[in-house]
Amino acid sequence: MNVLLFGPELYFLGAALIFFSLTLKRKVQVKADYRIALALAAGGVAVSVLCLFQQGELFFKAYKVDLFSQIFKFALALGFFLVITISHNLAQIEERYHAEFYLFLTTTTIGMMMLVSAVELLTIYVALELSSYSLYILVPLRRGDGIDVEAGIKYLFIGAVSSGFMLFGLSYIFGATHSTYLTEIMPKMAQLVQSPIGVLGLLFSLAGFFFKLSVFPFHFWAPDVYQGAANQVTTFIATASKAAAVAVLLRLVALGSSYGYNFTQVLVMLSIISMTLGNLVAIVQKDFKRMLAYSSIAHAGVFLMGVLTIKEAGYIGAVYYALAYLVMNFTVFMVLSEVAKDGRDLKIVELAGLWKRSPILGLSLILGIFALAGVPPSIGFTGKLLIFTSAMNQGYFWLVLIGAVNGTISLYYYLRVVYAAFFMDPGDLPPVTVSFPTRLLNYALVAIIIGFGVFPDQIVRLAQAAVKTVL
Amino acid sequence: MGSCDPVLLGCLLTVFLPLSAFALIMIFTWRYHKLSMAISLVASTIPLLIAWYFFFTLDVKQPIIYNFNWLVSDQVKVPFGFLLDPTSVLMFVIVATISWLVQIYSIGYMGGDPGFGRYYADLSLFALAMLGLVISSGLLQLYIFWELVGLASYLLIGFWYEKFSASEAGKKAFVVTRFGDIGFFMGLVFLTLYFGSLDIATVNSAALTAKMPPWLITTSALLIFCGIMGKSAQFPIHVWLPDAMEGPTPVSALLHSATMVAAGVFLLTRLFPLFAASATAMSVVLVISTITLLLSSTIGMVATDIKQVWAYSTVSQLGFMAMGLSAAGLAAGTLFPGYYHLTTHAAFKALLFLCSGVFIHHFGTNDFFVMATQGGRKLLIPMATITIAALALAGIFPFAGFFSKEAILGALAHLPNKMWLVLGLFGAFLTAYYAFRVIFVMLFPKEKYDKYHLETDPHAHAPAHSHGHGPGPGFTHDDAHIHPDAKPGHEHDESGHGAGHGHDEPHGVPWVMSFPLLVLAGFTLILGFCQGSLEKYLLGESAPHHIEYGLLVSAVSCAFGGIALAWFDWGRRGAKCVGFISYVPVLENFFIQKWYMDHFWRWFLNTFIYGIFSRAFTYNDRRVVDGGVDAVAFSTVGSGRLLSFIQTAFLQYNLLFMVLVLAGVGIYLLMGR
Amino acid sequence: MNFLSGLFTPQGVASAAFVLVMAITILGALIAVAARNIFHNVLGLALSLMGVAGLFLYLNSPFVALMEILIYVGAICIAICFAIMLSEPLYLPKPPRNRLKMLGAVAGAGLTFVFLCLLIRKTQWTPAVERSTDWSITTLGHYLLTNYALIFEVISLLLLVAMLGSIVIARGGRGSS
Amino acid sequence: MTEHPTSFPYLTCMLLSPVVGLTILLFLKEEWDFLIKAVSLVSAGLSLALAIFTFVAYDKTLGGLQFVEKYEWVKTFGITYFVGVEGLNAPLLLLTGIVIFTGVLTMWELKNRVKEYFIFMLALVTGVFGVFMTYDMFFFFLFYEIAVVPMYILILIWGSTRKEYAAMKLTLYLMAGSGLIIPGILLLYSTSGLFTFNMVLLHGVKFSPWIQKVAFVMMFFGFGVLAAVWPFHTWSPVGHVAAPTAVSMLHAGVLMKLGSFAILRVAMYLCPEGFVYWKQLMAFLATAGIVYGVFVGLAQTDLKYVIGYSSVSHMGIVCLGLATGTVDGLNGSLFQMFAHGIMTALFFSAVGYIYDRTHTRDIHELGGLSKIMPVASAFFITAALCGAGVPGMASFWAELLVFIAAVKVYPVQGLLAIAALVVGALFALRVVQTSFFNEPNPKFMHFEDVSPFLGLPRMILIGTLIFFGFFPQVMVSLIKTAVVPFIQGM
Amino acid sequence: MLLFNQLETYLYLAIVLFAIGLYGVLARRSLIALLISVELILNAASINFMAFNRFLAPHPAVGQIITLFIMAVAAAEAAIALSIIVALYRKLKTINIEQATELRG
Repeated sequence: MNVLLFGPELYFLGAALIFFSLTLKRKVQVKADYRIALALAAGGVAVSVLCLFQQGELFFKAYKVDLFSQIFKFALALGFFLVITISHNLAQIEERYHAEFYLFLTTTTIGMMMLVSAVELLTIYVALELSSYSLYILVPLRRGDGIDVEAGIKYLFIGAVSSGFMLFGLSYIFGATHSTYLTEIMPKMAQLVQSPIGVLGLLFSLAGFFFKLSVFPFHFWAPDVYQGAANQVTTFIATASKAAAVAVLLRLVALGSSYGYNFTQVLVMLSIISMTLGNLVAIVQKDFKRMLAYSSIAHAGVFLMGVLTIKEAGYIGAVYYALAYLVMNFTVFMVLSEVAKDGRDLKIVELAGLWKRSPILGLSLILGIFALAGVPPSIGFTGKLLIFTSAMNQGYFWLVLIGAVNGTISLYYYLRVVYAAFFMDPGDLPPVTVSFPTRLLNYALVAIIIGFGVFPDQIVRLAQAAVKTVL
Repeated sequence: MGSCDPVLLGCLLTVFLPLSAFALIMIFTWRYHKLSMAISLVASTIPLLIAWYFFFTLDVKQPIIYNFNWLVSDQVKVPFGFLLDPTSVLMFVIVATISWLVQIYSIGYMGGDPGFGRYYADLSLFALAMLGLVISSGLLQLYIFWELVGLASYLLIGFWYEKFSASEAGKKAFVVTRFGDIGFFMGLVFLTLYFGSLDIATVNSAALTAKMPPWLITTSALLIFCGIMGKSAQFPIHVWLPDAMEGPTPVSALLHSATMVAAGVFLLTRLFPLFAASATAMSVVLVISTITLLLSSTIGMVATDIKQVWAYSTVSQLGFMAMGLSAAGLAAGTLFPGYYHLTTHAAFKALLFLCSGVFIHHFGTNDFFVMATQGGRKLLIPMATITIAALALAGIFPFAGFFSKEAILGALAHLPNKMWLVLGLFGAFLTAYYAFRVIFVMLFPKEKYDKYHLETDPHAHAPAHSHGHGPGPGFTHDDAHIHPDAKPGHEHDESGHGAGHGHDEPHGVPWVMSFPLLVLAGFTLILGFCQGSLEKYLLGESAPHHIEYGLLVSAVSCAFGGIALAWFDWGRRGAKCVGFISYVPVLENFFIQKWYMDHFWRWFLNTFIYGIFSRAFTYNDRRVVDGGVDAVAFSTVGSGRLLSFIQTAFLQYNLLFMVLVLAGVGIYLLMGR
Repeated sequence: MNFLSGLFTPQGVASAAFVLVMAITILGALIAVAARNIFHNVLGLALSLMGVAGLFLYLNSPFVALMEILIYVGAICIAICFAIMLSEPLYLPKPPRNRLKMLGAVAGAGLTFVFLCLLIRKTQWTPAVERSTDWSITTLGHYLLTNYALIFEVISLLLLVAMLGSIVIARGGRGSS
Repeated sequence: MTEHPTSFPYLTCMLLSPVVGLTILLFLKEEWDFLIKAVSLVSAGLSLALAIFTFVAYDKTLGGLQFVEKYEWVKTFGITYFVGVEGLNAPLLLLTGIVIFTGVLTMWELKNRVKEYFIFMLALVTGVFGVFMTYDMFFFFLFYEIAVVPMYILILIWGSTRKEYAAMKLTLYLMAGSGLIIPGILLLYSTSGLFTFNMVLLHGVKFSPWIQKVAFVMMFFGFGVLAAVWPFHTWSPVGHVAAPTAVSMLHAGVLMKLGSFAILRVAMYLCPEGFVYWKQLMAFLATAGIVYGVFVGLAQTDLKYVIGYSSVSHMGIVCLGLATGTVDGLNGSLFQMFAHGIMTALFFSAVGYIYDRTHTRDIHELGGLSKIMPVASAFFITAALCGAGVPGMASFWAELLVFIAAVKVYPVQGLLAIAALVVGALFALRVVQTSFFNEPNPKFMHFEDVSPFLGLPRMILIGTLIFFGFFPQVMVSLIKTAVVPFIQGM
Repeated sequence: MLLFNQLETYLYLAIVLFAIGLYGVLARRSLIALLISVELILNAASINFMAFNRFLAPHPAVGQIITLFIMAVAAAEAAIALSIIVALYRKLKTINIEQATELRG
């Protein structure tokens, strides 16, 4: 067996082991832990890049390594790395928990990596739970007066009910197709066109991933958790975790390709409601993270729009947008965590005068925000347009129209952020000092956001090659 | 058409010299008064020479036409060209001469004005526009220069822009003439639709007009007449012309007597064949021009501002010309009478204004009663020349006006309905009366005039007031606070600017000012005897000329009757110095209020344009359109706030929502099966 | 008579026992959610899970039934009991029930119930064409270590995470007293 | 359409010049004031030079698309980088070049956050250039949005008078327009069967009438928002009032043309049947805008509001020209885009100068400015006269063409539009009279007139207006090379 | 046909259990009761798997293994949930979910 096939997972398992040993140390050494974590995370990215073009099947075909999964593993490793980069000010997590923080972040990454490669229902379920439980633990790790545990408990119970529904759905799929392997399920699902069990089983099975992606009506956790969790944790939930969810959705929704409208109409409705609800409610938010949570709900709708086409173009769009979303959302969160160095919940107005307090962060923020809003030249714009294009190709005129109108609505609250950062008087808010590495990171992110937005071809081709194995 | 064709070169120089002068002065030299003046003078002298050269040496029996492409779109083609035929060359001469004289005159009149350079730039612009208009070969080109004339007039009337009444008058002139021009333009568009080209020769060709549907001819002719009405100040949009006297007096002489207002009549002459093809159009022209004639004559009778008198006189004479032309059109006559009157009028009316200018310059007032009491008659040359001009205006032999009026009355006499003739004669009578009212007052000043004429009535005194500060039906909102500190009468004080040194140097009339007077007086004397040759020049042959003695007698008697009445009222020793009209106070007041035309327009503007449309649209814009947009925005935010209540703090409500949606979706999907 | 005689055949006994198991399951579940005393709830859960274990017996899987009892009744319920004791005192007065919420809950659960019933009604279940009859635990173990080896490892990681997480969250990790 | 490739990427250079400029600016220090402005000026000047070059070097006898550059961009989605010049966009590229160049000069006195200002301004200009030169719908839309969004920040930071409201309103309004444009564009893309964004290729596709109608109306309203088509114009006066001088110049001068150009370039070009179906509505809205703009402008007391509404009216003329669907109308319309662009730029730059000194734009509070700053006033008055349709200025010709064409096709609307000219004149002169004539306000007596350096940009604008006023054929003959095939293609 | 030999019996029973669990999740206040209800839901799914395994699946080991894993997952879930509940109790002095209402809107 080629070790590289399982490379990223093994690497992160090893990393988890190291972090575990760190948790056992009696003495708390924050700086040292951080350096180790950073090195390990960078190594993770390297390994995932190294394994990018691996192909093969493992564990009796329960585990498929292909370009699709490897791209997402790279995204996850990248997301992990990025989150670690902003973890140098983990102020809201007690210092004695830092090693645990890294550990659980690693385990959730492992879970997600397995999730994107898993092609067997039980594997998917367990991997999902692995990634979720680590996050359930990470959320209430925050120092706080109770909103962290409140968020944690809400997250957990909504997750539990969602996965209950999902498990029920999976059981029906198992019953109807007699198999837990996607490759075997796929042809049998096509035979179930006449029976409601196929569509409904599948829809219920998607619940767990809708929950992860915070699609309506599984979105209720998002605002609370985004606000309640430590900034770094929120960042991870908002970036890497979404990418993993999109990946699994792409795999699972492909099962419904033969159901046509019957199946997709539900997704269309969920997409529309997610977008609209997310955008409308985001308008009235005052807490930055909470606003971003609603923005993520709206974005879930956009992802869903690409997914529900169940066609190559849409899948390419979704993959592209997932990668794009990871970068642009991270950019915004990075700014957030840099500004809120003490890890507090940032109100939007606290961004006031950011251009003056730190021009580089201001630049990153405005680009990240505009990318989220789908304003060119940015990956956000290109990705969104690719998704819209594919949806329109499938004839979802109204969906695209509503999506486009939603883009306008979303601009309203995004612009409020820009307004705060670029116009409002900083008052007595202190300047934000940015360390040199962070500065570099900023430049890199800016370059990525613009560069791949204007020159998307490489990514699109990669995505195209990747989704071939999924459909 | 070689590039070195002297005629073409002449035409081009005519247009481009003033243009370059304007540009040069405006961009570079406007701060240097003398230099600007020199440039402008050079740029107007050369066209003058060219004009006279053409007039005497060029054989234009066959029209000389030059055409270049100015703009070639698809179906719209605007050529830039020159059409030299008798009609245009004669007008060319008139315009070039008068504008040259006025430029000379202005050296004296405007000397020392802070805007001297700009003044000459504007004059050059005007010369450009007017000359271009006169010799243009196509109607669209003509329209372009026509508009430029309007622009130049706007700039010149509002020359003393810091004076509210002047800037207001400029605006009024521009907008009112624009009002007519719109009609003109629409008419042109209609013609284009039919002809495809707006070449004057094409439009005037009888063969083509014969094939045109009559309604189209009538419509387009009438629409074009709108433009003429605007520019030639015909009723009911003549209101701008008297106000235009706010400009410097040479400008009044140039624009509002001799050239610009004549442009309208010139256009009528230019398109005479087209107009002649529609009897309806010509009848309308006749009616309008007659009304104009009577209206302005009656107002002229009661005006106390010397320029006002001549302004209304101009309006009435323009009406007279239009009458002549339309009568000729209706009775298969020629365009000669009207055009001839245009020519002579240009000379004597310019003279009148320039003379008045001397007085105004000297005494610093516009009120001829004041001038008279201050010894106006002591200025010999102006007094003599103004009398000559007034005689010509009244139509007394042997001055130019006599002959041209005769010709027009002759044309009117050819109409089947003699009413027009009678009205024309009545107009001549009134003309003589009001002209000599001024002359007698000036010549035989009384110790003291009825205060009524001097102070009590601001309307007669300062026309611009009537809408600026008069008790009009309503102020416009912007008028109301433009000049909160403006004192009535203050703006009227032209002397403060134009004749700034008038009081300081009470010397005689400088030669630059008297020279043009003498030249024009000479023309006034000569032109009458050129009737035959001019007619020959214009029409190719001199029509057999019957002298209708009955008409001659009645005309002359009307003129003398008018003069006599004026003598009785104003001139004779012991005259009451009250116009005969004041025996009918109602009528007098009506005339003093200028037939309430200004009131009407002001009311119209305030009520409809500002009051109804502008206000309604603005309200609509703020409330309905913009309000709608804002409402959409607010309702979006509002719905966001409403929707945010779904996210309750209670976990179980959220879960319930989720479960209900899921079950609902499930049941919905099952229903279909 | 028929009924009685039917009852005493082996199938009859089995059926009766099955009904009993079902009843226990549902009754236990009801107690688990409806009783106001939290300990009763736990006991109800245990009862219900016993019932489920019984069902698993009927479903040919004594091994899983055993596991059910071991893990659920033996581990989870005990853990819950500990948690109860660690948290809210039982003697505190209970606030009145929120009727609206109950109503909503009934509606939600009811609708889901109706919908799932409809779904089952409308579905034709078809057995696999070839069905193995190998129910031995050996095979099960074999599967666990071959086909499901990955998950077997992952679940251990999951449990590790859960343990560590519980310790960190509930107790306070390193350095706490 | 014949395409003539180029040996040297002129257009890309034109496009990249501001991009390079802004990238350099990013690394300059905020304190290096002069350097920042100089870099901006150079990059703008380079663009202008290239724009002039393409304008002059365009071979009218050859016709078609020239200076074409075409690269596969994203093959999977049929996106091509496809730029070229033809008669339709050459004037607008020139316009953009002139306005940005003069815009940079106009803002030479800027003190506040200079670096950022020029960065955003150059970003905006990149978008504008891009829209005008690209023939790929993806890039078209991309550049379109790039051109729109920086406005928000430009207004927000350097604006005045209710700027937060205005900036938000403008951006959201325009983005709402985009919300209609995207589905419209994508509808054409997906129903073409070609799966390409290349407009020239899509032009060859015969879309079903239903698709054309839907796509056209969506794009018309979507782009129409930017072109301030009545009744979607309310953002424009508010936005213009709030925006800083050079931004108003760019926005009213160039950005609004983006909308009308896009209606022509995308909507009419790709959906001729849709155009035929909706053109009555277009003509109606255009006329409504013309009439409405002047009447509302008549009641305004803020100089910029006045200009804003005059823009509404003038853009109505543009739209009316488009609605005629005739060669004359389109010629006039494109010419009007150019002329109005220059004219409004002049307007705003004149007002900007005055406002920078007096800090008021209330026409009653001003007054007699001609006495105080004759040159600055002359700039405004020239623009006002141009707006009133005085001959000798470029816009006269444009309006002439549009009106003649309009009366042919829509007699009633055409005549109404012509009639509105009277009010237009009244409206322009009213402002001129109130704020520039009469007695000067003593408060402002001490202000200096425009210095020759600051006068330069305004003189360039006036020069352009007058040059094309005297030689309209230079422009029309170029436009015509594209319009004639365009109309035939419909 | 015998009751216990019918697939539907088990399926309906699972649904009943699921609905009861759902009711518990939606109606109870105590977080521990919520956890208990979630366990019921998971068990309902287990019953489904086992039933399908018994009546339909090609290989009888699969369903059993799934059920085993569900148990493990449930145990892990219970552990985490309980620990968070305890932490919640520490911070809020209650395990009544209706009193954890800081986050809203």
